[in-house]
Amino acid sequence: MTMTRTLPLSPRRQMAQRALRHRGLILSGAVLLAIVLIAILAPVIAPHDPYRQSLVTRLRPPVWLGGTWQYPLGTDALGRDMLSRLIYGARVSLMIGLISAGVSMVIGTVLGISAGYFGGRVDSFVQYLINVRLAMPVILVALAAVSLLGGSLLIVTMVMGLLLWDRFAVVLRAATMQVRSMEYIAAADMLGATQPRILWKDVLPNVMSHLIVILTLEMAHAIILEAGLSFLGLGVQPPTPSWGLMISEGKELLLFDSWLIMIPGVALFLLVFSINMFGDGIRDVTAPEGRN
Amino acid sequence: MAAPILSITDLTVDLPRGGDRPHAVEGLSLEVAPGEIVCIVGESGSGKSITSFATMSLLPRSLKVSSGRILFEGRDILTLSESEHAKLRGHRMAMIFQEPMTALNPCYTVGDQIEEVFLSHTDMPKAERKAKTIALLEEVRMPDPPRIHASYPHQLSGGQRQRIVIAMALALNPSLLIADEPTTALDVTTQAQILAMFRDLRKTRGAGIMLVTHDFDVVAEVADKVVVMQKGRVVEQGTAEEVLNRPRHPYTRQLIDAVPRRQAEVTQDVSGRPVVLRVEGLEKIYRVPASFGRAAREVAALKPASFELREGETLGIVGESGSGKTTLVRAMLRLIDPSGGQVFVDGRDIASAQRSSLRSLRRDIQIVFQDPYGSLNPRRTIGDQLVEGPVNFGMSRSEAMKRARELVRIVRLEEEALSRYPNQFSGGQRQRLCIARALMVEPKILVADEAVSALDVSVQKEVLRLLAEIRDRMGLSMLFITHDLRVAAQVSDHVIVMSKGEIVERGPIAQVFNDPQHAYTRQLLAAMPGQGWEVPDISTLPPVSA
Amino acid sequence: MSTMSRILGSAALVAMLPLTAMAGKSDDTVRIALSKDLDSADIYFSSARESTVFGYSVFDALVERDLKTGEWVGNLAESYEWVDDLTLEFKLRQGVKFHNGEDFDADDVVFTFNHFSDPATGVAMPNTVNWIGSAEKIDQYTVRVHLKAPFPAALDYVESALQIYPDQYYQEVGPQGFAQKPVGTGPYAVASIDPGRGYTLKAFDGYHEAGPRGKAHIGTVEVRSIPDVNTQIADLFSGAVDFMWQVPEDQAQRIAQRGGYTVTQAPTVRFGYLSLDAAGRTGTKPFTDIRVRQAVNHAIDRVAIRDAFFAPTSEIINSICNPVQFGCEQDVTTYDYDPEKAKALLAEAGYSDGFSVDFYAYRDRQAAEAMAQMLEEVGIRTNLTFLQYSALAEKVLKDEIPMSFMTWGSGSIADVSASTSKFFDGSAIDDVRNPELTALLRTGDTTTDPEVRKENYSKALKLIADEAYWVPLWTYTSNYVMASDLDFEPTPDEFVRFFDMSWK
Amino acid sequence: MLRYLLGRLGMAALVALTVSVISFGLIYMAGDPAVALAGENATPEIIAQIRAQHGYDRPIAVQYLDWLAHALRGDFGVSPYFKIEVATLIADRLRITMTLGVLGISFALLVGVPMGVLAAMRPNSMIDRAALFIAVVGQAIPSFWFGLILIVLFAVNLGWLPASGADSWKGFVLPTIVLGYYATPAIMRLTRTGMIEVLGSDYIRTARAKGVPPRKILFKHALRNAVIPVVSLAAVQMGFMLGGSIVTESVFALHGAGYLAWQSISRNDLPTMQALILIFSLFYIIFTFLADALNAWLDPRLRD
Repeated sequence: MTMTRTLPLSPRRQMAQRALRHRGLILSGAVLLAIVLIAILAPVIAPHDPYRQSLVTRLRPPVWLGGTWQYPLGTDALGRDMLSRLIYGARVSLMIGLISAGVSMVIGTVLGISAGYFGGRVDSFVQYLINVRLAMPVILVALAAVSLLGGSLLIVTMVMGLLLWDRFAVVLRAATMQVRSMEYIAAADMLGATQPRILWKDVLPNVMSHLIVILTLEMAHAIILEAGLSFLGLGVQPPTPSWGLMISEGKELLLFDSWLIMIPGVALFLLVFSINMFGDGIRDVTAPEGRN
Repeated sequence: MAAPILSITDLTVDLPRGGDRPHAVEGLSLEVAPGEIVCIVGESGSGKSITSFATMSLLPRSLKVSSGRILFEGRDILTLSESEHAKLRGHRMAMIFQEPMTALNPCYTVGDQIEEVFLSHTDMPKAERKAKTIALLEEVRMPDPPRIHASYPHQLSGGQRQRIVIAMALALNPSLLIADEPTTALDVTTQAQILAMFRDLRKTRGAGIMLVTHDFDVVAEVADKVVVMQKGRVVEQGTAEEVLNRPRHPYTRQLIDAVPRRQAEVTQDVSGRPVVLRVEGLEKIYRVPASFGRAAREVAALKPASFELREGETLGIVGESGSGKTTLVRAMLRLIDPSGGQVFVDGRDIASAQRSSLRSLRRDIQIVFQDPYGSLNPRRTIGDQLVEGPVNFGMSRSEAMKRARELVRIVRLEEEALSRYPNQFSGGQRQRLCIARALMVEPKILVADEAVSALDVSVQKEVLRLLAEIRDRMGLSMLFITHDLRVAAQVSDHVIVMSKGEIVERGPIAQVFNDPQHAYTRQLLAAMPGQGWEVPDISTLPPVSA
Repeated sequence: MSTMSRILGSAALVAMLPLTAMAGKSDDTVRIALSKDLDSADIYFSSARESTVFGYSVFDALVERDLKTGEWVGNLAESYEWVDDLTLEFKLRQGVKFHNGEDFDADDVVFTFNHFSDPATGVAMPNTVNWIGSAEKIDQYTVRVHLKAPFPAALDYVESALQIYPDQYYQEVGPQGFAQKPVGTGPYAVASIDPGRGYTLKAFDGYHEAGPRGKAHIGTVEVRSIPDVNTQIADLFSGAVDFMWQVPEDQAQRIAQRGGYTVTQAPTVRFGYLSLDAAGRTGTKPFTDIRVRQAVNHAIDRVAIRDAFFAPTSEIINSICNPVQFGCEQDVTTYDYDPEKAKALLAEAGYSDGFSVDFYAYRDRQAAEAMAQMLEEVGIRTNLTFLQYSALAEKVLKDEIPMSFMTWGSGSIADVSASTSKFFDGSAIDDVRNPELTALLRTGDTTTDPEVRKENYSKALKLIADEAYWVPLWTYTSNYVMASDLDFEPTPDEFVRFFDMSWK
Repeated sequence: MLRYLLGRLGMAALVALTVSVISFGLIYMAGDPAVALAGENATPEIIAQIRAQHGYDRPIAVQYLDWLAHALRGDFGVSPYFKIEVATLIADRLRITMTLGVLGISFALLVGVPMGVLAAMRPNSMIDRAALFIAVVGQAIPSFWFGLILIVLFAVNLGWLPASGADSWKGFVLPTIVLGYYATPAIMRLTRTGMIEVLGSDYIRTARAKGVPPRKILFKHALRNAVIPVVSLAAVQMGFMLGGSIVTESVFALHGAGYLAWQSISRNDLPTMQALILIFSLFYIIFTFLADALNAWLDPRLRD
């Protein structure tokens, strides 16, 4: 028998093709890329120093509300340029998302994959850990921890990282259990592959798509959670220009200078929205069967 | 002959665009008369199930009938509205599906689900519904109908569930019964009972039955008329006697030629050869720990089993689902830890080996699994997966690659296959790649665990032939695990029959098949379908122009 | 989406707000929003202003200061007399009843003074009562209070910190029972109370009208804790709130611009300062050098910060006290805003490249950030950390605060003994530990002759300024926003007297 | 079924015990609780006195067991900030939070489930895409921001609903929406996925082959099966909501347990903080247990 008929594409090329056809993914990817570029290029494109205060030019409105082009998005209560803070804020918010989700990913993945792969007592123990973690109210514990330990960027991200691993563990446990029962795992075992090698070469690549999807979800979750902590006054410390903190700072004048919270609010919304859309897109592309 | 109840003319069903062909079914015409069993035969993808779904108006949303007529009791059902058609379904026409395990709603009792047929089509009072349901349960020979009536699907076996589905289908005495591979998922003994039931129904109920199957033995067992389909088209139809014994179309001939023959092609005497594998008292016991209100207990999935495998021998292990044959294989290979016994390969015991020394022991014994889709890692290239074994055992990657190229040729694929991913191959091709992968480490023993069960007959035949060839060429010994007696007969030298975790009979193939000692073996052999049919030797048939 | 664009498209949301009818006058209920909450209705166990405010309306003290004349007048006492430096005698008013009908007499006073000055009781602010030696019943309407040492500010504490409790009832129900249903003699009786959430007061019919306060004008006072100032304003605009105070300057200005509400300011005793670890007890060296402390003083543009964030009525101060306080000398060494000079001083002290320091604050975030920025400009890199007040207080005790932006309300006591003297008393929290300074202040605190007191405080404050120990910043004014039909004159002590409120 | 539930109960008890250790231990992360309690004007003598008075000088394990023994009897001590029994304080506040939680989850279910069903009936249709879009948008809006905007819109501009307070049902409308909308997308997605899976299942095909009317297939056969995982999710979300009520309650000045939690955190009110973390966790544990029980009732496979 020969293979003359047209071949299906390789998984990677199939994915690439589906990705290119997925409008939501392309669109949200473009927005994310733009935000990442803005974050990286912040020093180049920001018109002002985001920390530079000017008490005589406080609360200047944005251009479309009668402001000047010197401060296109206006200035905040300390006379700092909103646009520049927004640009630098992209760095902070992305970093919060990445580091928190990264920490939870490591914890959750190790736990989830061990539980799913080894089963038995390891699984019972991990399930118990997951239950304990889920039983603890995230915001409450995060608030308590941050209030007791102080609110630096590092502490906030670490606390969130230590709290948001549950979804990784739950999903990867289930996915690994499924992969574990596949016969290619038994085949690799028969062919003399060591367990770390099986985990690395056979299990991980096959749960990777779940991992990436959860990673995006948890990034979004962490960013929103940090904004919530900042709102309650226990997030990252000023003058760090995190978008959550900017909303929190602007909320005082919500009823009067609403653009102070609208601008960072919209930016935050756009970021979280794009991350979620992107995650949905990745799920559609990597596991099209999961969609319907 | 009575007027047909079902008459399909020139039916064409379109596939969604972008598939490998434009139509699922193209220009199909057939008729089903009352009291007649019409079998539609074909391999997977031939469009045989689509035909039955179109008749029941159960086509998936993505498939559309583009032309043709389906006359049922004089009405073209393609022109009926959904609700009009719903009135016919379950009432005048009924259907039985392939997979009994999932065909019933897990949330309701089976009684409830049968009664729903009466509820949907009649205004029968509750008591009568129940009485009729109990009667139906009796008719499909369910034990203790009142208890079954109150049972949930998960409390019943697959065969029992299939009877429930049949009971549902029979509830209102439909004039047309459509059965889509109704016995494929069942054990051979259950299959025999269900097929017998169909034969009875034809007589007692006078219904027309359209039975979709891939198995010519099933056809031989029950069919009055046969329709052979290939890639959406009917290639041949006629009476069962005609088609089975004097097939005219080359495709039909090819299919019939591939039907396993129930006897070894070549039998060899292996008694004098050295033993390569000796299994002694291998057993597996699951301990169900004590829990609330229940003491700890033990379930023997495999009772102590012993056998030997000699060089160049093929040993068949036959049994129905739950017979313990898979447990035997897995315990033997230490994919699960056995509870007792020894497995000697080359004088070394696998069963008691340390994890670390297990690797080198396993090198001599490799396995090919059943599921061609699950046994290759979808995220790694074929080449990467093929060299895995040799590299793990210390061979250099380039050396291993050289060997991989050689083996790919041996399993009759091209070298480019190595750089491709599993999804780019068909089921048969994948199974050959799995064989190649197993052979990469030059094992002495190859275990084939239902290795051809998921394949179409024609592909199955090729893979079997390949296995035999490799065995002879490389001097392998083979353990061939299967539920299919015909396949076992065809490839094995010796055979072991298992039932309920126990070896009940063993011996040379001819002896076991012709003179079975154990009641269970006799029962199994008796249940084989198509025994009245002597598969014709295609080469003796007159040539036809294709 | 149109809402979004409307919200985004208008500078001020209130521009499109309808003016809502006021509800308060019609049902004779004034609705008051509180940013913080009443932590305990047993006011001796709270250090929060909210409980003092509550106490002013529900209880009476023996005497109170007439805010117009500055003279002491009797309330529950008809008169008082300094028998000697250590003895105060009160003649009590007769015929006064508690809200529960219990008669008021000397037993209540003696119990209140003796019970809460007992260290075993563990009141929240021991310094307000620890000057009391004992109280003694002379007859049913005469009480003598014996002081441990001469204490000129005694009457201030008698007014603000020693509200009289009913002895029988309190002993009967205990502190917890009392916190849930407090009983006093004040113009308002507690109708319901919900710790942390708010409370409702009803005018007390049986109030002793002869006292300086007179009967309450408004029938019902509903006080609710609404933590978010926006929610407060939203409620104000929709008529659900009639009165709010401590409104941030920016919001107060906007509400005033919008019109329809009365926006007034009143000075307060509160003032702000930067504490510097001049004694080096935290292990931070730079502030032990006077030149560095002077540099910090020169680095901060107090006027610019005041103009940006505080009312124009906030005063820039030169001493670590509020000018309204007795003995608060303002004629001391001053340090102008001069960043160049600050840099030069730092260079002189060996910090030409500046230094880094932890900087703590608990309120006025924007002002703190502005100061951090100004310090940064002269080379002092701050690591600004916000903490809850209690957490900050804990760190002070542990010697972990090298520099902090603090404010001090002096318990509304208009006397330096309640401010400066508390900071430099040589105790664990003293940043300076200068025995000479501590001695000067102690003399001021314990002498009765006003002139001698003034002289000592003046010397002390001059010393602090010369040494530039801390950085005096500004005084605070409080913004009051109320419905236009509400009549109320805020007082500088920030103790909102509900019984002074009336409808126009 | 009993065995299944007993197994779950065992796990629940173990989890509850662990959470109690954590919530007790969390407080010790901060350092000396006596110093925190002493507050302003604290002197070393006062701190020592407080330490002895509250028994903070005993070994931690002893303190924990003592605390647990009291907690089991519903005695969480006296709040040093509010000066009354923590149990009384919380019992009162919980009513509002529970009301809010029940309303919030009802909102999420009433919006999420029908939306999910509609979307699943026609996958990839306009309705489906719209529902998914709304879900993604919903997940991206920070709830405090959403709350503030609702206040501006409905309380300040339109004047329909109060901005704060729980005096009448009106006060619960906006908080319910803010609390509920965040759980809606998850419920909608799960309903949708479940329905799509169920609608494609063999037993739905069987039901259609029996001629069961489409409406009955949808509600009797499909929804019943699809709703099983939604029950678990709703329980989990309800648990999260109680915790998440911190933000909502502080925006709308609702004096429930969530707001109390925030107050106790900012006031360093340790006994209240401990009790609330424990109680919120217990609620989560109880909800998920009830969901397990409900699932066992809904799904006969779990009964044996």
